[in-house]
Amino acid sequence: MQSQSARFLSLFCLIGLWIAASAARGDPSVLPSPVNLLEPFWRELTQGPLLYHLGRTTGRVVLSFLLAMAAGTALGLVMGTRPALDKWFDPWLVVFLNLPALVLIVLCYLWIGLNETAAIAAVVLNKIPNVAALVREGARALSPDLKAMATVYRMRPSTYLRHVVLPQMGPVLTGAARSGIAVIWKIVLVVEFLGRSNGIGFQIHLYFQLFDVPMVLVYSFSFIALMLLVEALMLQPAERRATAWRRA
Amino acid sequence: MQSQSARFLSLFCLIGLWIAASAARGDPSVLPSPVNLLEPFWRELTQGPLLYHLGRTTGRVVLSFLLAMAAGTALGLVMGTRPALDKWFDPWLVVFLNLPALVLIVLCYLWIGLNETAAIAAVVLNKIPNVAALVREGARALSPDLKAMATVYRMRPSTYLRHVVLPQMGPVLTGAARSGIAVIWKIVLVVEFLGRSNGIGFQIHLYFQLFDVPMVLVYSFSFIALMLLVEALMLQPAERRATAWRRA
Amino acid sequence: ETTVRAAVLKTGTVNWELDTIQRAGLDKANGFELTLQPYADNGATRVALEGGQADVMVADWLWVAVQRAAGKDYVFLPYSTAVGAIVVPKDSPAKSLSDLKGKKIGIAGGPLDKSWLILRAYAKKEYGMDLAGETEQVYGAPPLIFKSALDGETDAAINFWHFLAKMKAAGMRELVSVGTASVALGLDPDIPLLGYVFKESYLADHPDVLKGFYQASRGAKELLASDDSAWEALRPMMNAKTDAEFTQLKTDYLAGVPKAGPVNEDGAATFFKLMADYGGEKLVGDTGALPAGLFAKVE
Amino acid sequence: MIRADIRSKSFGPLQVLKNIRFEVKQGECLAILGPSGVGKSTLLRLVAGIDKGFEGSIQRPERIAFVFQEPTLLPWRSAIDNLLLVHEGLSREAAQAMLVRTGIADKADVYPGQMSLGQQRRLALARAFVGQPELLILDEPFVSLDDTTADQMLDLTADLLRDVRPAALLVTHDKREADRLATRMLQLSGKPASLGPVPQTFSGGRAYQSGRK
Amino acid sequence: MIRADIRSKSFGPLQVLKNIRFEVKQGECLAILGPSGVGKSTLLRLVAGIDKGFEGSIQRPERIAFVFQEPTLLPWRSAIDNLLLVHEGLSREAAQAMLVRTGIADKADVYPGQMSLGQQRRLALARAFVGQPELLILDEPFVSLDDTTADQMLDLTADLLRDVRPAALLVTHDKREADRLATRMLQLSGKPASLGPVPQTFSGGRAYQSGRK
Ligand SMILES: Nc1ncnc2c1ncn2[C@@H]1O[C@H](COP(=O)(O)OP(=O)(O)OP(=O)(O)O)[C@@H](O)[C@H]1O
Ligand SMILES: Nc1ncnc2c1ncn2[C@@H]1O[C@H](COP(=O)(O)OP(=O)(O)OP(=O)(O)O)[C@@H](O)[C@H]1O
Ligand SMILES: [Mg+2]
Ligand SMILES: [Mg+2]
Repeated sequence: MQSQSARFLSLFCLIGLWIAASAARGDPSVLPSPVNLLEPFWRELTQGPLLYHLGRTTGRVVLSFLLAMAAGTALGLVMGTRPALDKWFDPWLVVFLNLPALVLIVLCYLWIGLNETAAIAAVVLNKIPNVAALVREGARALSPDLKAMATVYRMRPSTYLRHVVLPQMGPVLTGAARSGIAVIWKIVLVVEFLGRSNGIGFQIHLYFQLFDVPMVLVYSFSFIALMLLVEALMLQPAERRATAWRRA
Repeated sequence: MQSQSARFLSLFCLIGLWIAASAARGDPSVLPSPVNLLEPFWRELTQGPLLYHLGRTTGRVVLSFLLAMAAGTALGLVMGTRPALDKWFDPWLVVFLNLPALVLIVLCYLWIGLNETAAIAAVVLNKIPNVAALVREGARALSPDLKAMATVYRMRPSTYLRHVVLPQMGPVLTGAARSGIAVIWKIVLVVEFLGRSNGIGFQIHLYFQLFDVPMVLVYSFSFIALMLLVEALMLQPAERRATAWRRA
Repeated sequence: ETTVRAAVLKTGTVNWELDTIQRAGLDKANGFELTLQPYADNGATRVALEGGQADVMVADWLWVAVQRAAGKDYVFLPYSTAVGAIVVPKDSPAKSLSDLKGKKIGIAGGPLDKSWLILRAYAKKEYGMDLAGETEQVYGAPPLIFKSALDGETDAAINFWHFLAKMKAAGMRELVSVGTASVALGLDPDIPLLGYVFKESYLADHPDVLKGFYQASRGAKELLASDDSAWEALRPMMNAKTDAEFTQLKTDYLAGVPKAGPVNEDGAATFFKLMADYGGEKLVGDTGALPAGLFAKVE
Repeated sequence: MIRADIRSKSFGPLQVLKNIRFEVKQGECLAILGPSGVGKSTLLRLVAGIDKGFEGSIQRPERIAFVFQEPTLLPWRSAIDNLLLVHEGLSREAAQAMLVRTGIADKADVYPGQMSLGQQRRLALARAFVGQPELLILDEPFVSLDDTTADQMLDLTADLLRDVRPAALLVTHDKREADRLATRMLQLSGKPASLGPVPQTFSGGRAYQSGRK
Repeated sequence: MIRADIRSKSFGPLQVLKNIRFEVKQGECLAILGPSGVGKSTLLRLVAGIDKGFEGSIQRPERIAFVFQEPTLLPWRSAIDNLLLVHEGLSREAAQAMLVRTGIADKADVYPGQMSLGQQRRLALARAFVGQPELLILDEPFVSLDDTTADQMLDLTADLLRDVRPAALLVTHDKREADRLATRMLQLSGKPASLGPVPQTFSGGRAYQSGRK
């Protein structure tokens, strides 16, 4: 497909820029060229623990993402459509929205213990208010005309949600999902380096302590590569299908 | 106003919950009661450096927020309305969206130097892709009918942007702004503890290393309190004005 | 007069020494002016030195050795020999490392922590035990390791020394000190693990700084060893909640003061090799050998 | 059968409706005429139960069909899905048959945005007719249609009224449409508006004289 | 003055228009009639330059006013702002005067969502008339209006055509409207559609006979 080849070309340009920048800088310990990352990447992949850590991190990201999106969407929908409840929960939302990730993570570890539950809870609690804040805005903008139509024709609530509400929330939800995964993965990194014994975040911190920039980049980009794949193979096709009506 | 009193009541409930939880836990070094935070808070405020650090952090948050929102909105608008450019920049967006904050911050510090410019650059670069991803979704959903109308009547581009595009982007933009400030402040915290000698993030990390949970909370909540004020005095009235037409 | 900008961890114990230098005017007396740049994280101090925003920082010599092997012109000036220990709760039945089989150990600083590596070598030598394989490790930030050890979530803990001091003050018991383990492994316990790090290029531009800084550092150490009132001045920044903590911190600090004079380079090389065996390439880089010129020439 | 007793309906300070009382029995069709902006759509929304903020009471049956003044379709679902999703249990065949009767059978699988406005309006009619409404509300349903198509739609509506015998409410500016479908006609007028008999000056003749319709 | 030469316009595989050639001079008004879904709105969009994906060429003047088939207002701006924002340099007085002429002066400061559909349509008319268009395009502009109001709007349009003398294109299903405003009439028909003279069977008489308008 033409769009896929454009993606590749554009990625190559980005890599080209990077190579140029790295050559200009001339200090591979601070700004290594991507070419120099290939060999350590390959080593970590085939002999090293990269796949293991990537797996752990991905597992945490996926689980937290699903939990946070589900809870955040529900909360946002309720707050966006019920002004009375919104008034009540809005201050809570602001508080949790602005509670620093670090603080929440540390508190979770302290209260729940230094374990996986605490890690996931920390990420989910961090992300829910974010999703909710976005979804709430989308819910506030729901078309009153379509709602009237659905009321008059007594549409089933589940049908209404799926076929009337969700498509209207499309932009907000895909936006929240896309920036959501990114934010979640960033929080997972912090969670991992503060109190887990595996995962990309753990490795990045390890190499950061050793001041080994190339390895830090190898681990960062292994997840980014995964996300590029997910984006190209899942998110974009799904989005294309969901917004087909707009381009028709 | 009635809405304001609901806010207060709801905040009191939250604090009540907290007091109850803290009493149930019975370990003030891990979950201190808010009552016990008042005295250290007052001390830090009047004799301590709280105001100074809060000022530095707020300055960074505001500056980064303005830069990131401006650049992210522009980028998102372009990407959302020009599919050709979107194809090109989308992979870049995914890369920067998923570049860990930690990594980006460290790289900025290494490349630009351990100074304020690097700090702001790190935050802005972290946040731009987030805003852009959201705005792009909103831009994709812009009404083609209104665009046709604006084209036919030869509306000035600036008028079109301000009076046709912006109001349609309202939900996405307020969502991005609200969760944006929150995310930015979280990144600023990391930026501060990784390479600044002042700011709330610096203080929080300091007290975290000293295992002084009450002080960590005092500093966290001083910013949250500020955000609650901003929310009640600026964001909400602005939003009310911008969405008055919807409730009319 | 030269200004020496020191990037320090705000909570680090190095501040005690640097503060004493400033307070006693030891910097001016030795021909430089010391300014402090406090940061909240170790990483920040490293970035500061690398990026040229600071002239000196504190790091452990293994790390410096690896950086030097990788081509950085870092040199190392001893500051402290203080090392960690592994502690267990007061009522723990454990008498030696071998009793930790199947137990959970909390480790601050990650799998490459020096104390942890030395203890692994020691367990191997003394008990033929693979400490890493036969126990479960929980890595975490020092305060979290501190807390979970006190709560009994872990059966033993290895932490940075000022947290160890607090843990001991809170009633935990030292199972083995890393000093003991080093001696048993035939290592020179006087090899300073922590030190000031300068760039050679900076020292070349400011030839008098190294000597002056060394004199000032020694001066401060002597003052702290001999004068209790110097400690009283430091007490506010030591964050000691009780007198017991204060005394423990003071004792442990003084115990970590290295001998004056040059570093035993052969001993260091042996040490480096041992670390290479356990930490692997990750820790010591791909050279495996101690790079020349690591230790600053003083005296 | 519906029984409406609206004492007052206001938007903020603006009172739009006042003292409106009427009944429509099963099989009856009440046409409501009135100038633009008088409050016809508002009245229909009250009757349908969309707008609950008024003084008075309204009895209405459960199964309602409403042809809004604008098509009000789901732009992200195909034409036929716009019928199927709204009417649970409707068979695809029945839906397709109704599309045939409204003359948009070839548009079954396209999105509303790909249809002309007249086709969208017919889809909205199809959506209303395909159920078995006990109450049928039509807000100017036949505008934007050419004469031939409008006639077909009128016939279709007449058929439905005869077969299903719902209580029906029809808002129109077109006296001829009212003549054709309605069993009774009322005029909404005044500020705030109330219902009255259709005045003579507003009978068909005037429309012809004015050069319009 | 406009000169259109459209060889073909398709939506994907569906060809809608074919070989359409016409000219409208300054001061002329061309009425286009045709059944629902034939392609009238599509044609107008091509002429206005909204849709550029077609084969052929169109010459058009710079200043265009378009009354869309749906009002297409800015819902977040007040009625009068909907005039002022679209027409740069328009004075508030002139805008208010046009609201008076379209009979919605009391709605100047409310949002479109607070107006009835007929009022919104009149606002759309006001927006088109308040400029000094060289080309005026009207897509069924007078539906949803009662007869009296529709007459006023027709008069207003006639005034504008006389005073400003734009080239005008009018799509309508209502032959009487066309009679009143147009200097020429054409019928769009066929699949794909092309322009031809208005057939006798589609003259006013039939509309009366069919019981509609
Ligand atoms: N975006 C689109 N994609 C596909 N088909 C379209 C699209 N827009 C219009 N059509 C089709 O083109 C044909 C002409 O549409 P158009 O809107 O021009 O009709 P019209 O003559 O204005 O009808 P009406 O009187 O009902 O408004 C219709 O059959 C319609 O289904
Ligand atoms: N949400 C609202 N807020 C304020 N005023 C409103 C609102 N909705 C309608 N109105 C006003 O109420 C009056 C009646 O509106 P309504 O839509 O019922 O008119 P209508 O009789 O259906 O007119 P039309 O024939 O033009 O559709 C109008 O003057 C309108 O401005
Ligand atoms: Mg109406
Ligand atoms: Mg049309």
